Amino acid sequence: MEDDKIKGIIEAILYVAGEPLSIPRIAETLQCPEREMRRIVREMETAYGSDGRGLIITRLGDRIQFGTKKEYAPYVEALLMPVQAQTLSQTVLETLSIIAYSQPVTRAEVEAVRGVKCDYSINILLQRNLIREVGRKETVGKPILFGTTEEFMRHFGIRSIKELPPLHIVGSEAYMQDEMVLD
Amino acid sequence: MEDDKIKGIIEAILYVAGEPLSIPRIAETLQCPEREMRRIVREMETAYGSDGRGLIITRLGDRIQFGTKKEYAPYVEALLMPVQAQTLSQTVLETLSIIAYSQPVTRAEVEAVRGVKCDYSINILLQRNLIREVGRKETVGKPILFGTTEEFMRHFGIRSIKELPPLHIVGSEAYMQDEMVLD
Amino acid sequence: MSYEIRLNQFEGPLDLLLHLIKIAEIDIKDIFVSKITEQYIEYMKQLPELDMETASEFIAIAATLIYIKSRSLLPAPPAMGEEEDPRELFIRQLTEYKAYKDICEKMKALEQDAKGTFYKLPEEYISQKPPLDMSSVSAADLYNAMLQVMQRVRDRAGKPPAREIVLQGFTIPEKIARISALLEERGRVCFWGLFENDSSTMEVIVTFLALLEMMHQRMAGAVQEEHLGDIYIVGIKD
Repeated sequence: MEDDKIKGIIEAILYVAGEPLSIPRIAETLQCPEREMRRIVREMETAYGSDGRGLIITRLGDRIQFGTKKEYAPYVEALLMPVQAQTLSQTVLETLSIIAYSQPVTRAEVEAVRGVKCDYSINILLQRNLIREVGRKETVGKPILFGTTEEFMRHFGIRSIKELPPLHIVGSEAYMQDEMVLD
Repeated sequence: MEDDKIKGIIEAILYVAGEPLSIPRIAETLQCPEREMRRIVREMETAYGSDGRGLIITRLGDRIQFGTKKEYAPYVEALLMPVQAQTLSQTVLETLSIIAYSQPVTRAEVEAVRGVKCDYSINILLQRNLIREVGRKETVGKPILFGTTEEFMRHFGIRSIKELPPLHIVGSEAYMQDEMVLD
Repeated sequence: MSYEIRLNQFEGPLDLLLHLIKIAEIDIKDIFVSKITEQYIEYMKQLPELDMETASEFIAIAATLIYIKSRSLLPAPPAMGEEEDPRELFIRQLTEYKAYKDICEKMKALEQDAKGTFYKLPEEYISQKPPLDMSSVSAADLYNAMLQVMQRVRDRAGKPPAREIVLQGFTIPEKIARISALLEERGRVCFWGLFENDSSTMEVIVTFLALLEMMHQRMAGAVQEEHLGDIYIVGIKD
């Protein structure tokens, strides 16, 4: 299949799907080698970035989705009055940042850092699908481990957890080395 | 505003809306003369028709909407099956069940529950006279509220909406508790 | 010292400590050679204003501070082997918390920036288009369809929500504003009255969530004057 046809198909699919689609799955469906598909997606990302286009390809890890260009937000709002994603309160954001940087992490560990109970903010984060249970810790009581979701990446406009601003904790090098952070 | 910016904005707006938008209204929002806007839309129609694109601008009288190129339909289906592609009667029945059990309800609310756009099935249900507009919701944009018709009751052999089988929801799902659905 | 600053403005005891350290213009590591502990204890006079749980969190840290302070007054105990000095431990906890607070500011900027991108719902994609035949469809089919929808709603929980945009809808902030206005106007409102104008289940739920949020943020409280009596929602003035 020629590149142009593949690009056209991807455009159609992303529009209809509305949700993030995995690059390997698209490659498989179009019977195109994954490497090729990644090259084509990169080319499309550049093309959408150009003038005269209003859509961008948002990348969430291995998945792609259409989103609108930020600079056109005022017009989208004026014409369609969409309800925007609510920003998070300080309390909830503090809890989320600890989870994001030290995932997988238990509630007790988050509470130890903040010095306060975090049930409320963890519930809000679960409800808003910004965090999820990623397993159980092999320790007394097998507490739930939390990690961030794809929605988290979308909420903060990052393509991977690695794009979070680096966390500097002076005097405690042991914590938060890059390799501890999950993709 | 330069043409390129207007084209970008139209692309963003058509994407988010996913439904037909009137050219005069777009022109008004972007403070662009309607004549100019029509010329720009014509240019876009040609551009979308070219290779490498999967979307087309469809025109319904004075309104425009995105659609996907017909020749790519098999790929769209292959990728979205079985998640999104449903038969017409499934789709319509789902939409109707939501309206029946949670009337009066807006289209956006139905879409929020189904997780997909519902213009098409709502139009069919209106045509079939199984649902009707029952008012406007007192909220931003005053969206139309839908409810079922007498034809609906005749069709399902019931004398009142209360004769529909009650929904029993086990667990914490907030949606549609039976005693809350109908008054 | 003045009490213009209220305890409930803080995210917790560590937040209060960071605030005291900031106004004293000292380094976190110098916290125990400063007046911070005493200032912190002063703030404990406000404890009765807090709920039990929050108060206990402030007390727990007060106890730690006093313990560390008192330890420094005693002759140095014999080396305890591997055990870490509680003072070092505490300073590290505070440093770590501060790092997260700082990062929150950056995350807020990311969040703000990302708000400009909009998404859409999936299209209703109908694969085959045979003529629609509803003649054999019964109320039971309708009921089953609804069950399927709800099953999918449940399945979706845990997956990224398909729904980013509600073109017209109601939001918790909107409902909070409406309830606040009601409370402002009438002082108190019957619990059931809050839902009077809600037109759908979902709206009822959003209203209820808004109320919970207000109670959590202590913008509103609930009173029940007699057993099994009506519940009233009252506004809380700060």
